[in-house]
Amino acid sequence: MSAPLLEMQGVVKEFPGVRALDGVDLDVAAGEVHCLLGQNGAGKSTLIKVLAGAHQPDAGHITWEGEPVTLPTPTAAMRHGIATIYQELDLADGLTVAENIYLGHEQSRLGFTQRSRMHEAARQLMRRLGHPEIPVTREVGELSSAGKQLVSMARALSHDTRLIIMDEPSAVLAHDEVDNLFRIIGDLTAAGVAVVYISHRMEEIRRIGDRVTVLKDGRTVARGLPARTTPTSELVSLMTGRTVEYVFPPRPQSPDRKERPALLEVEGISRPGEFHDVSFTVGAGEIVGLAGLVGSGRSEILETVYGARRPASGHISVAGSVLRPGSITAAVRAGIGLAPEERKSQALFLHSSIAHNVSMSSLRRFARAGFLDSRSELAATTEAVRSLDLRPPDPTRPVRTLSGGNQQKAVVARWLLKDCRLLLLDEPTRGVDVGARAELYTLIRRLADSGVGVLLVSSEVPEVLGLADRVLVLREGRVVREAAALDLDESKVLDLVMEGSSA
Amino acid sequence: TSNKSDASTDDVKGASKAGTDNDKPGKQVTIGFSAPAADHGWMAAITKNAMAQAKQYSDVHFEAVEGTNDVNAQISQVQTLIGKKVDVLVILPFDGKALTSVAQQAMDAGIPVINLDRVFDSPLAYRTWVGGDNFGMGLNAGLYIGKALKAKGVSSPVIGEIAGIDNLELTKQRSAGFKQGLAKYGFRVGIRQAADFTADSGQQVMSNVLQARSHLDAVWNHDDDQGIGVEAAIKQAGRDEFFMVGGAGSKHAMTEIKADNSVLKATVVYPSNMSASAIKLARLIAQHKGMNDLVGQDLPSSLTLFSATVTKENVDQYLPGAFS
Amino acid sequence: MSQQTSPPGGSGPLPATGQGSPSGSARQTGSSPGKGSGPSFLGHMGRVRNLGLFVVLVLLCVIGALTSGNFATRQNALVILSSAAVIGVITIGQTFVIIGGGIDLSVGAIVALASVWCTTVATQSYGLGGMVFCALAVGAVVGLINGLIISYGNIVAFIVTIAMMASARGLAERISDRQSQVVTVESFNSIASTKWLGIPLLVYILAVAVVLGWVLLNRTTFGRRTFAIGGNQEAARLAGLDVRRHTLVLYVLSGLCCGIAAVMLTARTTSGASNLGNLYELDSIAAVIIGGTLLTGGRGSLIGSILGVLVFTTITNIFVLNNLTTDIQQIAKGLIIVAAVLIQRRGRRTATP
Amino acid sequence: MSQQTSPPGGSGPLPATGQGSPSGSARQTGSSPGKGSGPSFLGHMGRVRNLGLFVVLVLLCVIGALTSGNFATRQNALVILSSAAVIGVITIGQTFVIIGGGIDLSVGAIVALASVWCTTVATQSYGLGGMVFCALAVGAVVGLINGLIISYGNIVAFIVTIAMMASARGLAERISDRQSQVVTVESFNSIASTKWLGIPLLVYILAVAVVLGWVLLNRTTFGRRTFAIGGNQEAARLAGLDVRRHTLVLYVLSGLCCGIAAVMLTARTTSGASNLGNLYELDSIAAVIIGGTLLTGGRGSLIGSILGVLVFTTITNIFVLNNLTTDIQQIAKGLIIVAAVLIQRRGRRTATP
Ligand SMILES: Nc1ncnc2c1ncn2[C@@H]1O[C@H](COP(=O)(O)OP(=O)(O)OP(=O)(O)O)[C@@H](O)[C@H]1O
Ligand SMILES: Nc1ncnc2c1ncn2[C@@H]1O[C@H](COP(=O)(O)OP(=O)(O)OP(=O)(O)O)[C@@H](O)[C@H]1O
Ligand SMILES: [Mg+2]
Ligand SMILES: [Mg+2]
Repeated sequence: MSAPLLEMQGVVKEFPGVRALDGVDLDVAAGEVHCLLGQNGAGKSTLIKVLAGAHQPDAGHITWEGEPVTLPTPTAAMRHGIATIYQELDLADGLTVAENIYLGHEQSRLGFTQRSRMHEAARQLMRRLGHPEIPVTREVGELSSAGKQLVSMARALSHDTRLIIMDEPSAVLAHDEVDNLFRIIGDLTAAGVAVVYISHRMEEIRRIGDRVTVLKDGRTVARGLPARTTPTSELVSLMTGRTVEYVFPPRPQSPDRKERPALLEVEGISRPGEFHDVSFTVGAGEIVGLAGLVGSGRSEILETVYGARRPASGHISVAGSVLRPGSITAAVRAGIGLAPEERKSQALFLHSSIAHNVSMSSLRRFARAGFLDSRSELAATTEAVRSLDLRPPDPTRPVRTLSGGNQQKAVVARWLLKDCRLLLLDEPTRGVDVGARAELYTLIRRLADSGVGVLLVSSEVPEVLGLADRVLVLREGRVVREAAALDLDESKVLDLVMEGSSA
Repeated sequence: TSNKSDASTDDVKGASKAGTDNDKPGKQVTIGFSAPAADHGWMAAITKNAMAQAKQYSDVHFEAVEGTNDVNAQISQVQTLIGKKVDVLVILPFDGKALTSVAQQAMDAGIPVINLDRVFDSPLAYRTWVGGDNFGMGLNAGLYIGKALKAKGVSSPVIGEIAGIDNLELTKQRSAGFKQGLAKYGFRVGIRQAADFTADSGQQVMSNVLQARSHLDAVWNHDDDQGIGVEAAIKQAGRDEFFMVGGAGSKHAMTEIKADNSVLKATVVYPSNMSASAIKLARLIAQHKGMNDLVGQDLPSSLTLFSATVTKENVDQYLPGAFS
Repeated sequence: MSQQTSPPGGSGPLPATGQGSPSGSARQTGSSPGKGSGPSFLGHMGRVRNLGLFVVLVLLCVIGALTSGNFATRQNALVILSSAAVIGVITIGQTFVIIGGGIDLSVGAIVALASVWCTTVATQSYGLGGMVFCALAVGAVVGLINGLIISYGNIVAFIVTIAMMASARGLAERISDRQSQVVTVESFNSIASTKWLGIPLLVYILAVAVVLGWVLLNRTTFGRRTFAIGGNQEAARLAGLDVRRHTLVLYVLSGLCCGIAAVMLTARTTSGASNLGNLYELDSIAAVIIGGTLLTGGRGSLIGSILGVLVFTTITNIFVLNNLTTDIQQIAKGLIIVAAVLIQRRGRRTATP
Repeated sequence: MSQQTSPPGGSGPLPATGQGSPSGSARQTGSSPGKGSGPSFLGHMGRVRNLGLFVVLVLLCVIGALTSGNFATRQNALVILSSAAVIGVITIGQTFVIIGGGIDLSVGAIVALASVWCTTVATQSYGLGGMVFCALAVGAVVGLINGLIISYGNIVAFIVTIAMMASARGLAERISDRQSQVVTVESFNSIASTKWLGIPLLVYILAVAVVLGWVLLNRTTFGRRTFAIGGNQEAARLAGLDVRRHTLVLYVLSGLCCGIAAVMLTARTTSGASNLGNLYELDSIAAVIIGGTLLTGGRGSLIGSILGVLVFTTITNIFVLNNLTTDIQQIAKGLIIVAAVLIQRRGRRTATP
């Protein structure tokens, strides 16, 4: 590797109250996949935003192809050939796929958009990304988060780039989509483009990474480690400053589980176009996992159980009594809680503090005659925030200043705080770092042990298999297999999930 | 002049009773009527009096359009009436100059226009003008206040003026008249603030004015509707060292003048029954009749109604014609 | 994976709920304008998004024709259109501003100021050209000031334009000394009286403005960027757009529309006055919102706004033709507005397959 | 990392830029309410968020005292406060509605309707109690209708309340026959003239309303939910809140505030009329926005709104004391508003270390 394409030295970025970057060094060579590792809130997203020209650093130097540069605006970064896929999907919902891809560098003549040219080019990009079926004239607001991620990716590819930054692109992708992503990354690096890749999934880093830089508390603690050979334990202890065992908590071996009455009974529910004739049960103290591809209808099933969607047929009962369909109030009264999939749009009150976000579903607990006891509220939320290792652990901070993973923790904390009988978790670990993930698994298991039923959706098959007692495999909205987690393994699940769809 | 007899023979609504043979049923006519939004007592009385007068005639079909304070909308409405081919139009324009061209269109289309109150800019735009005298109203208020203060022997009085909506031309004319009336006695306005013809704004403005001048000798309030609020503010502040003159001539104001237990001592009338007269004239014009109280075949081309000063002495004469 | 069930129109679980409309279910408000990328001009009118409003307008016309013999005349249609012309042009600018995430409460005051300024004795001495130029320049400059304070001074649009509403009207009063200023330049007044092929010039002006506005909004990078900025300002910034400059231009555009409207209104009234354009801000915003544009920006339709203007103008026209009293008109107006939105939404739903 | 500089009141850089304020950079407007879960009542006033507005108010008072000898009197202060009382009470309701993500354009019309209804001859025959009850009931019922259409009919608040604005005023005109209805019940009128300890009853009413409103907003689950619903309606729904019912209650609350304001205004003007409360919708919304509440909801401050009302009332008072002409008043008002926001923001920034 000769002179690096990019070199950053001593980069400092301070936000009011937080020093997000405190002297970061990074060097990236052309044609490599350079992974950034770090706990939630370590400063990864901030670093790449500096690199993308979205934030201005308070100190430090950036060298691009041997020349010192400043990146005062996103446009400046793009001019140098730096393209970015941001962690928070930053797209304009009202525009079409093609318009989003070319926003800011539209194909135009004299200010008039050349729509057919743009559509053709966008179509080619979507084809290159392996998704020719997504219509480029569709409004982005109608796409799923996976679809939006693809559009972000297409946008990055639409620039003539030397360096592409990807901030947790795989978080919203399912297994097969990740393979697709890696294929594209391979194509890019083969063409000499450098990729900065951020992910909390170790196995991904092993698969595609060339070198790894580890951030901790806004500082570079290790740079340029070989990605394939550095032991996981070393990476993890660099990140967290301790050793974390990336293992799942043991399942209690209670044979009487079968005899316990089912807490949740779902019988033959359908919603045309989403899922068909789905039946299952969740027992008290049981964790049931839902595995399937993106779009297989898992989120929809969860939302239907929660009453956010009304099933076209079938019924749902909790502890023997049938729930009024399509009524969240009824579901909540029956003791169901849902941690939704999209944190920013479905879960967070960005203007409010962490504490207010966390306590939102259990306000009654902290209120007497409608008046809030903010002291007990603060105490309880502080406790919840600690238990998930949310950083910074100050519950009075506005939630919008948190890093992506920490925001996710706040969402999950809300439901841990509430006394539910049945907890529906949709991708609870999305974007959560390795250390915190282990904590979260332990907490979920502890909840189950205390008698709470858990219905878990995750796109990471090992997670479903490791944490759940029983697993339902979904394909195109139908349950294709139901089995104890111990009777399945990853490849079996993947076969089931893909069967008939990837022929 | 005719308005004098009007004032004495009018019934409560201000509509003139049938009396002469002109009032005998004649050719069926449609009278179109357009006025600003009736968002205020005087303006409401205008519309109501017109309607009441029209009801007196079996041969009149009365078409009133939505009152509006948007000249663009009023133009469209007049155009709509022209399109409906009414026989005669009575228009009280929100702004006389702005409505001139559409009135002229009507005249050109052969529809005679009676211009009520706010005057059009061109004589080509109307057949007859009937209206009050804004300048005269201010003048009379000024003269009354000047005279009263002179009589009291006040040398350099503090005189307040609570005007109406300040971007209306009539407000400007009233203020000009007031200034001139006071000037005759060598006085001038000490504080002038504008309200917007509502009791609400009158109260608001007056309570602040009372703070601005810890002593006042006289106040002229342009409008009796906003005057309700002005008086409320005076009472709430517990001030009574001055006297007040109202404007327009509402029934409420006249009752107070008669009772003589508040600061309100007089009001200068701006007759709201002018619309009844206008309807009467409109009908005659449409039926090609003359006015039998006058000598000659044709109706006059303009009729300026007098702004009388109503005091305790003559209030009984005006009370029946006042608007409420 | 690529053959996955991806039902058309299956929208994500996330609603772009309109401000203040608590949609219980996830897919009610802010529904998508259906398929198809940029809409085509005519196709657009009858299609999904505006179909409902179109139905409302047709219903109103039926009511008008049934209740009054004078409604369904060519003459009356032209009255409705000319009356809609002034507020229509203003609404075009307002639509751009609102789609771009802002709001302009100063439109009525700008109309008044431009009208007063272009009818001063001094300006009138320059004749037609001078007056028109003056009105447009005043509109654009006031819009520029709005835009500068909003985008570079970084103050919320609501406050800036409400402040401008007061200041511009005050200035208009000061310049005109509160008198209506009669236009003596006949060529200027003829802007309102000229007809071509029996159709008033004002209607042509509206038509041209609508077509230009539509092309600008839907066929140029400027227009598409307006949607982006209103929909997700941060995303627009990260995409390299100059959000500030763009916002600035939006307010200039709105000011310019007000300048044009001032010319039309002044010619129509043959005079300039400081009380012109009263409450036009509410009228234009109401038309934009009823036309389906989100008050929070990012989504909207110019044709919808114009249909909104026509709905309001037609309602008033029907009232006049039927000789209703003012109070009844007001009460009915409120009811009709709510009914219109309900019908409109029905139309939108059924139009979505 | 935990020993990091984490000054109290450290606000986030992310601005929830108000609607339409295109912040090019990410860290300009709208800082956070600082530390402490719920703000304390008095502490709140002088702190971070409202400090700027407080400074503006003080500056205005200094200007008032310098330009007019009559300004700095106890008497005048009470006049300012009584003037602020009516619009202040309305603004409390408006603040709740806007924080909850809505808007209420019908407040002025509700005041008019309630005032007219409670001063009909029939109602007056029931005396003080009957009149007050009638005003409050009318306000609450109109608010209920607004709320029902908005939350269950699912129509955007802007349209529903603008429709209500027309209908309610039309109804008020119909009931009153457009005449001012003088109040003959002396005990009712004395609501405006009564003083305790030299302070008008109206001022006490405002004070009580502010304290109750503040507690409701900042110390109860209801208030907390209001912020949540305004901040992210979908998230609130998924968090298990009954968004519709809550929204409904917000509009009832606003209507009720209008009813109270109607009682105060009617007593103050000793009459009910259909033109009362003209443009109160714009005044109250402007006060709310200048007080730092986001027009898009989710964040705001009741104390800020009240300071906003006081700023506007004080400006008017100073104008009158100095006997400025209307046009100058208007021009100056616009400039002062913009200046106030700039000062306010400075205050906010410096308060953030
Ligand atoms: N706009 C902001 N205002 C204040 N603090 C911020 C802001 N953005 C980030 N921070 C803080 O900076 C730190 C670094 O955040 P960053 O988003 O870079 O973390 P990250 O490494 O990307 O974490 P994750 O893996 O969770 O995405 C965090 O402590 C976060 O709270
Ligand atoms: N790759 C894709 N591109 C575009 N649209 C997709 C894609 N995958 C799914 N969709 C659409 O999005 C809708 C919802 O997808 P969603 O992600 O919510 O499904 P899911 O099974 O709940 O996935 P997950 O559990 O990962 O959230 C599907 O009905 C489908 O129409
Ligand atoms: Mg991050
Ligand atoms: Mg999903």
